[in-house]
Amino acid sequence: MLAVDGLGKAFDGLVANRDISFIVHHGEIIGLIGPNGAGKTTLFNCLAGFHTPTTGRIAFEGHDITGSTPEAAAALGIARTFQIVRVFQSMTALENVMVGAMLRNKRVAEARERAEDELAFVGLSHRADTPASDLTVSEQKRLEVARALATEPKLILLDEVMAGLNPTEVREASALVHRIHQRGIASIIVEHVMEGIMPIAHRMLVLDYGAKIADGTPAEIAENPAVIAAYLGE
Amino acid sequence: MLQVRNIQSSYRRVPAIRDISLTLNRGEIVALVGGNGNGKSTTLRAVAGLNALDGGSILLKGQDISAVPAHERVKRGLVLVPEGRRLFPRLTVEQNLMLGGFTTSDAAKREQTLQFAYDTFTVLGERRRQQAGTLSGGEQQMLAMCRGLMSQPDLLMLDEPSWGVAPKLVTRIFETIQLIRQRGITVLLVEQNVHRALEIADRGYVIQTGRVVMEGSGQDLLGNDEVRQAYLGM
Amino acid sequence: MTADILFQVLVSGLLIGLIYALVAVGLTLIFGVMDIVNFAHGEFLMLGMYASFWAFALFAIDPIVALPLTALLLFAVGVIVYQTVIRRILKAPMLSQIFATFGLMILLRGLAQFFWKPDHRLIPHSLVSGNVAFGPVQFGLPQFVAALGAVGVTGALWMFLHRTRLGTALEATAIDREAATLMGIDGQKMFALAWGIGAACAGLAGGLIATFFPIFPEVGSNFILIAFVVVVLGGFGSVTGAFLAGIIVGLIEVLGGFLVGPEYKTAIVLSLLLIVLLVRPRGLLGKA
Amino acid sequence: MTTGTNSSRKMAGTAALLALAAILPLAVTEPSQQNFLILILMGAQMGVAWNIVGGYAGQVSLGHAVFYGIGAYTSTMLLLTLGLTPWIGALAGGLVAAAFALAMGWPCFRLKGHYFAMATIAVAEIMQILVTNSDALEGAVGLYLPMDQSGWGVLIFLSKLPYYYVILGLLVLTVLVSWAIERSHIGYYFRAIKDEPEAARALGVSLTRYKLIALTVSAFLTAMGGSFYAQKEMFIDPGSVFATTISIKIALIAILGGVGRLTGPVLGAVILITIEEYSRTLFGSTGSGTDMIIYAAMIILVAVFSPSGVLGLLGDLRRHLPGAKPDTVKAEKMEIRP
Amino acid sequence: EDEIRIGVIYPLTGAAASTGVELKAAAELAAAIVNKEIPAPPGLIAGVGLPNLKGAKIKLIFGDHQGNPQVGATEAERLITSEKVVALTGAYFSNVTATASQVAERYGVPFLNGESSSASLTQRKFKWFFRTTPHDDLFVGNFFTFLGDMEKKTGDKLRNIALFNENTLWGNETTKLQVKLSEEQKFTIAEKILYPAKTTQMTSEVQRIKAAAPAVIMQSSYLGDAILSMKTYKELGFLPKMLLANDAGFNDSEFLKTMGKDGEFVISREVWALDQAERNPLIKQVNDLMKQRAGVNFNGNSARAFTGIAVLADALDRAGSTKPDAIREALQKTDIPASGLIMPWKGVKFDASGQNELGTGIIVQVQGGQYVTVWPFDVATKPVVYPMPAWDGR
Ligand SMILES: Nc1ncnc2c1ncn2[C@@H]1O[C@H](COP(=O)(O)OP(=O)(O)OP(=O)(O)O)[C@@H](O)[C@H]1O
Ligand SMILES: Nc1ncnc2c1ncn2[C@@H]1O[C@H](COP(=O)(O)OP(=O)(O)OP(=O)(O)O)[C@@H](O)[C@H]1O
Ligand SMILES: [Mg+2]
Ligand SMILES: [Mg+2]
Repeated sequence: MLAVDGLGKAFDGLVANRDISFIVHHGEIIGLIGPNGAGKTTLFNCLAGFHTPTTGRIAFEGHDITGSTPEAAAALGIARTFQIVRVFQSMTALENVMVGAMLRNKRVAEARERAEDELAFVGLSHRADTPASDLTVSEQKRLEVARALATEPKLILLDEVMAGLNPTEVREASALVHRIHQRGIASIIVEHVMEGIMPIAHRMLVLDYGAKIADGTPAEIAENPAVIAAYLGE
Repeated sequence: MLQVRNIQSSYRRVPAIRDISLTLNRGEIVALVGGNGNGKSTTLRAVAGLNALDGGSILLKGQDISAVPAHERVKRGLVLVPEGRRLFPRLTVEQNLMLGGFTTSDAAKREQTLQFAYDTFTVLGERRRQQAGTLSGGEQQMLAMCRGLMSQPDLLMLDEPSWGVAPKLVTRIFETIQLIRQRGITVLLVEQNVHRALEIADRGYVIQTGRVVMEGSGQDLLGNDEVRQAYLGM
Repeated sequence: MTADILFQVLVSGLLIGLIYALVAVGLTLIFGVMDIVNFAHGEFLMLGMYASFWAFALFAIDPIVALPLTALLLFAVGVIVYQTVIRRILKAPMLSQIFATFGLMILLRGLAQFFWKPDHRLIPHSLVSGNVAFGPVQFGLPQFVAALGAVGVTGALWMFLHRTRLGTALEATAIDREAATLMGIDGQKMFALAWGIGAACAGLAGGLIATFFPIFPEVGSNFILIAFVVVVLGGFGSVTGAFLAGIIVGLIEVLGGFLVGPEYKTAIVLSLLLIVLLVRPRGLLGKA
Repeated sequence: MTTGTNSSRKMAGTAALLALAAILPLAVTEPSQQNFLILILMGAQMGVAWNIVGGYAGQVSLGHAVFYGIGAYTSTMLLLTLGLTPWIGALAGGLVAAAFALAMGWPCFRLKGHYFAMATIAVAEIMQILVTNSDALEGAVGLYLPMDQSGWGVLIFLSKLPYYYVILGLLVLTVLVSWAIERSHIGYYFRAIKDEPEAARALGVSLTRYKLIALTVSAFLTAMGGSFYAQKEMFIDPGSVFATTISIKIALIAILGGVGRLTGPVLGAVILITIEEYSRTLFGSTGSGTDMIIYAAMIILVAVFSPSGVLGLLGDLRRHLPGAKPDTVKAEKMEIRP
Repeated sequence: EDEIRIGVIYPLTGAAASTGVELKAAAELAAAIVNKEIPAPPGLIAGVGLPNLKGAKIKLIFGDHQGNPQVGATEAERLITSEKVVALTGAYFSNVTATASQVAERYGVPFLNGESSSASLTQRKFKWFFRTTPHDDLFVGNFFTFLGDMEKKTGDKLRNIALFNENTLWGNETTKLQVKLSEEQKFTIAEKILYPAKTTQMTSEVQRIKAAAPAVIMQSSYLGDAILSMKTYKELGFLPKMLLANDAGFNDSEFLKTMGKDGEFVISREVWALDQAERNPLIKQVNDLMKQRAGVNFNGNSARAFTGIAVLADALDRAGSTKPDAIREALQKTDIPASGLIMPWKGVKFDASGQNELGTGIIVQVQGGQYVTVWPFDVATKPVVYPMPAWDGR
């Protein structure tokens, strides 16, 4: 469904992504890992239309979406969360998700129903009427997931949704990703928390200094000497 | 060194910590663990003076500092390295460090600590003129800790130093914490990486919904079934 | 247009531009440190002018000699304004802050009218009156001294911000107040300092301008729009940017007024601002 | 926005308020008092219109006088040159202003925060200069409306009452538009854009489109207010309809009442216009600036003591009256920087 | 009745407050004289008081229009309907006079304007609007006549002129007239500038004028700009043979006080000058009263404000009633001889449009720190100093 070919992105001089190619199939869970500053978030930004790639092409469901806008990407079915949470502070949790739901259905009442479902899906129903600014950071991250899901995406990009979670919570988060997969939605997940991502990912991509240095199953990656040297250590 | 007695604190009248008491002896590493949103950061912020107390008191070296403003507490040797590092991104590495030593009037002493920082973390020395915001995540964390050291603290509080750091660098961070203790500085550590935190800690406290629910030596807590289940995912 | 005239126009533009820069640096400093747009900045300028006027009228102190005094006085005004009003609206939304400083603007005008009457005043002669001629190019000595003062003050401000510990602390407070607190920096003190320095800059500008400009309660309104344009063009919060932008605005205004027609001089400057913003949405040297 | 009972209670309150407004001039018969009421309604109408873009969508325009002026000039020119009734003239003014909003919003919306605000001031100031120097529009001399006509056709009246009802109607229209927007998906999108524009984009919200909608609707309604001004004062010149002081006053009204709330600007207008008029009539004749001092002191007090507008203050009071105590350290936005 | 309320609208705050406050003082002096609180010099029309109204007193109710036309209208409305004034006067700024008088027109309340000079004000076919001061048509016409007279007298050519006017209603109308008259009378306009009022610098303006090298500058400026422009002329070392100012800022009491020597030799159109006391002793006598009361001399503006109230009081007295119609009728029948005024006019008598047809202008020049009358030659007290002496030759 998603084909990235020779993607590169430079910020005046600084190359954040270079010559990255990979493919994502329907419903796949892809783990995206790499050291800090390797270019993971930048890659997300290119996929979701927030940055225009300097080189290369991105195709999604047969459309060339290279350099498209975030709005267009969202309309085509690419949803994302943000590494630094960006919830709508002045709205309640439910209203946050309603904004997402309105992409497919502008009617307020129907968007509300849809949003209630998604809140339940991520386990935030009890917080529906809480102002988003009063949620904990991890709840806000989940809220972002619900909001993204409400846009009925085909592909969801999750940027460090597990950061700062304790092991129990990490397992819950993994389970959530798995349920998203069961809905037939593909996901690409940026994580530093290996315990969270390794068990569920179908495939892992590893970036270092902006370039893809490995692509394979979690098991392969864990053994890959380049990945160990650049990232995993030990 | 530090005595925290039944403190309470809240955000917009919603209590975040309800009853926290801690004792730190000189030269100890004490870990504070607990799930997301249970009030660990709030505790550190309250001790640092960033959040107002609704009740309770804080004694530093036997003196009640509950009413002392945050910036004064730094002068008295109580320093917090906050969650998310909070560097001054557009200032240089060196300027950041110099600001860390803002309260130290002794220039020679400042210079000495600066040298320690540059010796311990050669990267920082190499990049002293680089803008702090352009460092990699791990480097930023090193810088944040060194900046905290610059004011010659007696007690250093670290809020999730391994947050968002690539696995390879996490080991390095924990080594550094032990190095800091070797300089005679007492450390209060908040970590999601409960396992490693308790490994290096002399003692630990477990916080749940704003209350201390358990305390003990690091090893005891690591061996405790409840803790293992709730926070270590075992 | 002959070379002589062109040269004259450019010199005039440069001189007035430097003065704009001086008026604007204080404004941009306050903004840079605390994200507050001070609508009352023109009134600080007005107070500076009156301070010079009264020093002259009551004690026969020349405005140039009185400059340190004026600066000190306005520093105090800035700190008082901070302590009484601004400190209370630090956490308020941007709009309420606009509201408060707008109120302050009217208040200071009203007070000036109340205490000093709405009359126009002028300092009839000062150490620096008279003209200077360089060949065909002429300009007033007061303007020249004011321009020199602008360079000096901006330079000193820059050195302070970038080369002293206190300056760096101010900058740190600007970037992240809470983090600065964790360095042992008293944010309140820094904010008060920013207002003090910002107002003192306006005071110095006032003292220098008072040597050649009429003084009246509403005089701030003559300068405030241009000061805003300069701050925005330079990039909110950038002292260097304001300095540069001041010169550009002065040159464009005088040159544009001369070539196109004075009735359009302000429109030309504003259009320049819009064009620059379209290309650089954060002004020339604005920080992200 | 909220539950059914709440909104129906709101509706009832609004209806009662409207009824009160409709019969008010029967009690207040003195023309200068009626004039005072009209000024309040005019201020409220401008504030509510501004609130659409400045409050809901969070795009702080300090150049709304440009729309006000366009409205005033369009309807007046049409009346003077073509004899066109202001009923249509005001609509035409709204359309011209809306078109202008589209043209100016396109580039200006690339700017954020204070830069945007400043750009709007610049646009309005430029427009004022251009009109001042336009011979076709009589430049600085201004335009007079015909004094020898009156009636509903030309919307000129000898008494205040008709003006009162016209502006009341316009205010109701403006509030209705604003209310409809608030309840629809557009209102949600506006607030999303205000809070986190990037996140809104990720959810498929086109920033440009929705900001333009906000500005255009707001401009249209503001221009109608401008047409009304011309009809009421019967003389316009660039300084009295394009001035930045008008833009700022419009924003102040909304801020004072409470930004982003439907009835905020109405309350704001009541308070601001009252302060303005009474400080001037009570103290203005001294010539010593006392009226300005009092007016300014009130503004500062309001800004200091109810930073989120009077509605915000009322809300706070209601919520926290029992044992209320102010936060000493406000929860700063917890921002985690990578 | 014993109190007759008159509404007076002036800019008492804002940019023109200094003028407004002066006007207010003059109006108050006139009221005090009418009310016989101050003994009046014999012959002064206002000194008669209001015998036909059984010695009623007039009470001035002031309104502050802040330089804003809408506020002017609001104040007019308030004064008429809630303060119940029987007549209005003011408002100095022509555009505010425009809106305020419209309100008066609608309510059928007499509006006597003493000091707004926009010609269009009396071209509106208003029933209730009267103006004592001559308007810009006359003033601008006087300029050209004066220039013609000067050419004859000196033998110099003064045909090359620069127009330098501020860009509001007043400056605009003046410019239009000047352009029209120049064409009719074969003057060449070397440069025409409409500058934005309240500016920070006038270098570009003065540069342009300097480059055009006119013999005469005709300038309309309010006070702040008048001062700034003079400073800029000097700074750029420029001086025409003659600087013909259109009253306002150049005739403000503050102008000479602040400019000192640098304000010398400016020639300005006026409606009033202290040296006219030589011909009309009332001028000095009333000026002394003003000086006593307010500490300043009259100037053209305040003398006209004074006269406005005096004329209104005269009409009130003759009306013998405070009914609007009666006052209006009395105003229409006004016929005050020159000897009853402190103005160098031929008298006050309104034509059908409400304009005083007996008003005249004089031209004064700053000489030795005083405004002295230099034209018309038959009423001049001093000869014109021509050309203006160079800046350093003073
Ligand atoms: N808008 C931008 N302008 C300039 N440089 C940028 C921008 N965004 C990212 N970068 C740079 O690109 C590089 C890659 O950053 P990116 O955020 O993609 O890394 P990451 O892999 O997500 O790291 P982390 O794990 O710390 O989140 C970094 O050096 C960063 O500073
Ligand atoms: N700025 C804030 N505004 C409002 N509530 C807040 C704020 N910061 C924290 N809270 C609330 O206070 C409680 C404690 O939060 P705190 O950040 O101290 O937890 P923590 O244990 O550090 O969690 P984490 O592991 O996520 O860092 C949570 O319920 C949270 O929602
Ligand atoms: Mg990232
Ligand atoms: Mg925390």
